[in-house]
Amino acid sequence: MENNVLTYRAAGPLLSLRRYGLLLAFLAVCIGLSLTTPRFLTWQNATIILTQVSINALLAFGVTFVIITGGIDLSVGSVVAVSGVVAASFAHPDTYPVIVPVVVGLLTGLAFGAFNGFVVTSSKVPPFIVTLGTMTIGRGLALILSKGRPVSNLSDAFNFLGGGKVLGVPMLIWILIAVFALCAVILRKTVLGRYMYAVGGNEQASRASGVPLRTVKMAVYTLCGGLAALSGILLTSRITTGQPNAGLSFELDAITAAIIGGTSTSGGTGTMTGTLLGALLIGVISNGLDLLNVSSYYQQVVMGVIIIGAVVLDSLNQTKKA
Amino acid sequence: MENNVLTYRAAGPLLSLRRYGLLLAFLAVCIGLSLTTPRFLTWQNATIILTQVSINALLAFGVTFVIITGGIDLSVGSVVAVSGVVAASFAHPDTYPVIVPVVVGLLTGLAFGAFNGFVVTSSKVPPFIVTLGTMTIGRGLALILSKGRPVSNLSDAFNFLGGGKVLGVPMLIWILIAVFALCAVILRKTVLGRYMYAVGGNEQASRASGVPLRTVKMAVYTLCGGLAALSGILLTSRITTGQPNAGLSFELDAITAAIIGGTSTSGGTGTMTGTLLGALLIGVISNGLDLLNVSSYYQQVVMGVIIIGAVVLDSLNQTKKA
Amino acid sequence: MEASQEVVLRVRELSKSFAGIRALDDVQLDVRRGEVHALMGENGAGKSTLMKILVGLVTPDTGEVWLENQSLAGLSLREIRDRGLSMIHQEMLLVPELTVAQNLFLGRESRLLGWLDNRKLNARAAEVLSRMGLNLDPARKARDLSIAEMQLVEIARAISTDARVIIMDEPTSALSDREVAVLFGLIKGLKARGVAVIYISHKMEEISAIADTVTVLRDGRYIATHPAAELSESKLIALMVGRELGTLFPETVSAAGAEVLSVSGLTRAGAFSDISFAIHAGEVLGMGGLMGAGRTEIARVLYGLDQPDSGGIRFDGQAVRIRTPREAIRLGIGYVGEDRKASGFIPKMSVRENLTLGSLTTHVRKGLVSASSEGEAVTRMIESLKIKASGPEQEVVQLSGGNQQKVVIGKVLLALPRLIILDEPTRGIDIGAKAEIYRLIARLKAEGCAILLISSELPELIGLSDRILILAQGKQKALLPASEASQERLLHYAMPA
Amino acid sequence: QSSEKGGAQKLVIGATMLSMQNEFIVNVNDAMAKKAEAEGVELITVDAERSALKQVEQVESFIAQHVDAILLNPCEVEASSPAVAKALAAHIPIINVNSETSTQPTAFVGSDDAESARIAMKFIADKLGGKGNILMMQGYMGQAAQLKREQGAKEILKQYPGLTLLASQTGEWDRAKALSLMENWIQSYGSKIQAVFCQNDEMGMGAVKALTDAGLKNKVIVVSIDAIPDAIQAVKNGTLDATVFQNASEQGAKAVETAIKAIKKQAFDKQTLIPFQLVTKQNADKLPQ
Ligand SMILES: Nc1ncnc2c1ncn2[C@@H]1O[C@H](COP(=O)(O)OP(=O)(O)OP(=O)(O)O)[C@@H](O)[C@H]1O
Ligand SMILES: Nc1ncnc2c1ncn2[C@@H]1O[C@H](COP(=O)(O)OP(=O)(O)OP(=O)(O)O)[C@@H](O)[C@H]1O
Ligand SMILES: [Mg+2]
Ligand SMILES: [Mg+2]
Repeated sequence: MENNVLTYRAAGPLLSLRRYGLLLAFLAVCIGLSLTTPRFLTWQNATIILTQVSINALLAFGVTFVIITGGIDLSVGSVVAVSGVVAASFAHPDTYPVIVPVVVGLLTGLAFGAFNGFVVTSSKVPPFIVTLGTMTIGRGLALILSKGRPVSNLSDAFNFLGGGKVLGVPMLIWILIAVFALCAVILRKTVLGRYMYAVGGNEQASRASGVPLRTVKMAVYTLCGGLAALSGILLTSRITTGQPNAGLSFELDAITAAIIGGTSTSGGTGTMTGTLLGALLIGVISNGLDLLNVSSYYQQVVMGVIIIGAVVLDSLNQTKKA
Repeated sequence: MENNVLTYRAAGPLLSLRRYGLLLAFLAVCIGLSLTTPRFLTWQNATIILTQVSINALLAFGVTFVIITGGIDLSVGSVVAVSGVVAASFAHPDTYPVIVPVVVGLLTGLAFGAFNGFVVTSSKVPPFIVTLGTMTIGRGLALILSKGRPVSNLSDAFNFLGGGKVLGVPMLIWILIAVFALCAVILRKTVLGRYMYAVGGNEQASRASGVPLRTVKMAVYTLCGGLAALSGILLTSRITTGQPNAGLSFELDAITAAIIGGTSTSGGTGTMTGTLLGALLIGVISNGLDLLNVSSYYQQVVMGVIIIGAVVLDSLNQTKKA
Repeated sequence: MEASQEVVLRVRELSKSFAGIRALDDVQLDVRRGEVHALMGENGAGKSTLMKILVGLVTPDTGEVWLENQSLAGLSLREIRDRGLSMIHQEMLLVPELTVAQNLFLGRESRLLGWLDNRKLNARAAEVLSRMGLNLDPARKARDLSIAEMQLVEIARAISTDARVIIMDEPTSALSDREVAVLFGLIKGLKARGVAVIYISHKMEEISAIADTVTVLRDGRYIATHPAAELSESKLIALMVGRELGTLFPETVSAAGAEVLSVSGLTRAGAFSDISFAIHAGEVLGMGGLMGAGRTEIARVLYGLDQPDSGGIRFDGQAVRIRTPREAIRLGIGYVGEDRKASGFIPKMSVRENLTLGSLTTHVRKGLVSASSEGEAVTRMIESLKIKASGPEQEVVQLSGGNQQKVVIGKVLLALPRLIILDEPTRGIDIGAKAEIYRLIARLKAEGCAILLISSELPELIGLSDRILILAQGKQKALLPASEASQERLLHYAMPA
Repeated sequence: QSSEKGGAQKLVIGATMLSMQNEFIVNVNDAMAKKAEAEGVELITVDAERSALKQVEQVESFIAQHVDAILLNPCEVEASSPAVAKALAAHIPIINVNSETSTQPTAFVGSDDAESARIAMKFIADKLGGKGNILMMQGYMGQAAQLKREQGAKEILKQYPGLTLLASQTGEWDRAKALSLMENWIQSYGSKIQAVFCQNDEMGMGAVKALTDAGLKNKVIVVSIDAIPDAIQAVKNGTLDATVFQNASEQGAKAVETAIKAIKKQAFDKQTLIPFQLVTKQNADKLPQ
């Protein structure tokens, strides 16, 4: 407790990764795959993995916010579908400029998020039930709005969002990078981010300290809804169709990425870097298993084993340091 | 604070229900349905609802144990599939007596549960990830074992388990009642049950009080695996085939029933009566929507709204009393 | 500076009930500028509830609060704080995942979307802490702090606001004398600046040391307000308890029997080293030292919560290895920890369930827990410890702090231990309950139980122990009979070299 | 592309399948694998798990791996189309198997889903003499097969004004869900029910089970699609009235055949339609394999 310890771990870099174990596990998987198949470590394959990961990563960022405050959001998969369908309905060629479907789609997701936040903050209903309810409602609305049929024939400008490239790099990757940076900044550098950790770490203490619980919770659910909508719009653009049954069980993948990345379901911990790494790990494994032509049944077994294994490795590493 | 208050709510009856609000919500839904369709309140329909609810309720009982200790089990749906497929493989006519598929199926589920328990207690990997891993592994194994095809041609004795009737009442209902009673007794009347609440309520304090954490956690996951296997065997028997893709997303329904029933995901609270009521509520709504022939799209919206509504009603009631 | 006559905080006709329990009943309070106003009362008298109403954490059923003649009704926590009311919470409300600095300024960041600079925050925190004479690394996470350190952070947080009234709800419950002295210095400074302090404590000597005025609550009702100087300790106790209390420390005879436990050369790196002592049946061995001396660490090792690096433990003459608390309980060791919230009780469980948690297996009949056997034990323990609860089914989290402590002790007693380790057993306990616990210790001793008593209250240590072991910085400094111990002498040994 | 490196190099064909948890699709894939082995071609199979997005990604992966041809068993008409476009842009032949996409592939091998529903519904209409009450059990809502089969069924219903559609709900392709749904329908409509059309055999089996349990089976006609072994057996036993046979092995084999021809730049049929066959008690024993 001398004075010099004051500098120890002081400010913490923006992208601090507390879980070197996870990085290690990730690298181990990557090295393993590079050794077994020459097709893995290519520029083209890296681009493909990042593109594939991006949709899930965006959802996982949103879910990370929510889980850090001690909540949960099961509705993101359905929000992907609704906002995708809504955006698609406004994205037919020669109707509206491309900004319209994007804005309308985002508003749809924000509305869902705000609704989740509203019910969670103004009742005692657990977030699990609230968002499960909106998950079901969202899926139903997507089907109603689209009459159960894919909404297709979308403008080129709209399809560019999720399918185009800028400077040779897919749009999805640019968006992934930008959104990641934004989310990391919110979490680590703003008061809102600090409050998220506080609320999830000890709600009572936060309340006693004058942290505006309601505002913080409204913010995280709304943010999460917005990110899900973004994800839905990009997905729609990438497959050039608004699909009422898009995003099925995406919520599970997103939550998994966050938790692999070190976000605790009991709240109060988690980083965007961890979540990104979690999403990448899942993406790399699934890409690698396809490259190795592992039969689809065995893929599931291997996927399960690797996920548990990676997190075991990570936790061993944490224990040693603790 | 007089002495006579000592008797207040003393030992608590076996089937105590702390959440009258939920019962109210349930009754409200039932009365609503009785008024709109005369076919709802019939003996036959009641039997059908109970039969339909039983599979989910058995899973939900197991999950309730796990959640009370502060854990989670996502693998139950997959365990339904694996143990169903395994049981079916031993249930062809003129091969083994009916006890064999039942025992082998149960052992499969218990093994999965024990594996979950083992990894959870001997590593720091969050239960969410462990059971997500076994969920994927289990699904893969079910597909591998069945080569992706339903296992059919089962003996009549086996098909009786989930399809037969005794004294005019379907076997499934008898089993539901028996298992419910057993689980309620475990939870409320045994040392193990008390320890479950303790572990979920404050793990550190439980350890300091001499509660064998490891044993308790092993027990709940194994129990949960066993109940999932029972559920899988009964489902297989009911539809007279072992289906590798049976039980998809059953975990979500089971967890929902438990949480609607008042089990908190943060551990330490929950009752079997609540979970049963939660499962019944879901079952009644889904039965009612079919009876009323609500369109599939709108069914989802209505289901979501009613679930949130019921729990809001329940929570209002709790607030008033607190 | 003398307290002025100007009332800064006025409370009238305040009432509050929780689920049928009347916590406050028509309470009044007047706090003047620059005074230290002590609020006294037994456990569960309603002190914390009253304070929580003042800062807006709890909404009253009826009644009103005025700060400088402005009503606080309907204001949010933030608004009340901005008007100059801050509080040190009894429960130590820190966010475990945040650092000391982040906790210090939590809720006081400028805007919701403001930019955070952790470096600046740490620097500011370091300045605040050093101005108060506290040696704490602002970058440490709250979860890694000892409870004493948590309490210091709470204090620093309340004092660093520009409050006009600071509420201190048992601020010294986890502190040893040295830190208490620091706090008292700070309070004097606050008084000099005209800040009023509402001070809650169960330590009588603190009241006489710093209080100007004393208000007494009993069973949620306002009893009286007097200048501190006009109140003798016995009169104050009579007001609080509603009757006269006999001697605090019961007479006991030393009748040490066979050796129950002995340790030799016990070492755990970073916490303590080379500790050797023995405890006998019917003996109280006191363990003293300053905060962080390593006493709790020794207790944890004896109870199987941590493992020693070297050294031996013998129980009943047999060399033993205690790997888990379960094994310790089987041997006959009971432990009442210093951090009752973290490791003492299960908040959502009832008084009954908590009491029998450590001895549940003894109530099993035909594989099931017998409600009658359990109920009987629980009723007996509630009566014998005078636990104040609406009944055995009340959740422990709803009890007042002192009654929670009694539940924890009751739980340990029901397991019928032969050696009891009591780590700060009277922390946050009112004077009446304290006397009861002292009598309980005497009774256990008479029944042949061996007791290891860890306490930072020297009078308690001297008054109850047969022998006293003093530690400083993890090293054994002295082991002397209580008859030879004085406060000065113990302090002398306890001071770090 | 490895094909240009001469005959010594083994040809590689990538196949992305709608769902390897569906028995019919598994059969198609088995036929592909068998044919590929016979032809000395390497077949890489991946499972899209009914997700069009995943399917697009898998095709991207195939392109990055420079496979020689792609077999696409589409999840969706529209949403799987980008996969076709990408393969064509990369000059890799892509053959759609079993169902269509809106973008034209190199070739198509399969049958028209709507046609199977027409055949099934027609059977019901004939059995009922063009008059009666029908229930329709749908697949997972919004999926291509559900939409197509619904469309086919509705076409026939329009032709027979005497047929009344009492209700149509989803059984999500699942036997257990179908069983519950049928139980609930029996509560609602009881003896009014004269026929049930299920969009796949799994649901058909569930409906049969519920009707048998309720003692109504001999009063109600049940017809479904796919001709999985369980369904054929049920038709033989007389519990299921009819199913519609889709020749999985021929689809799989023809698809691989066409792909190899396309790689080798030989002449191939742009469209191979494999006809459906109604399976009833009369012809249930005479199906291929
Ligand atoms: N949230 C709550 N729910 C129910 N009862 C409560 C709650 N909070 C306090 N009480 C009850 O109100 C009474 C007053 O409690 P309070 O905490 O104010 O006592 P206190 O005077 O601060 O005691 P201590 O000295 O032990 O801290 C107690 O009987 C307690 O059980
Ligand atoms: N959770 C912890 N993490 C890190 N160090 C700790 C922790 N708890 C205690 N320590 C350190 O271990 C040493 C012994 O502390 P311990 O709590 O045993 O002392 P003590 O004599 O019981 O004092 P107290 O009066 O605080 O109970 C101290 O240096 C303390 O800082
Ligand atoms: Mg208090
Ligand atoms: Mg201590």
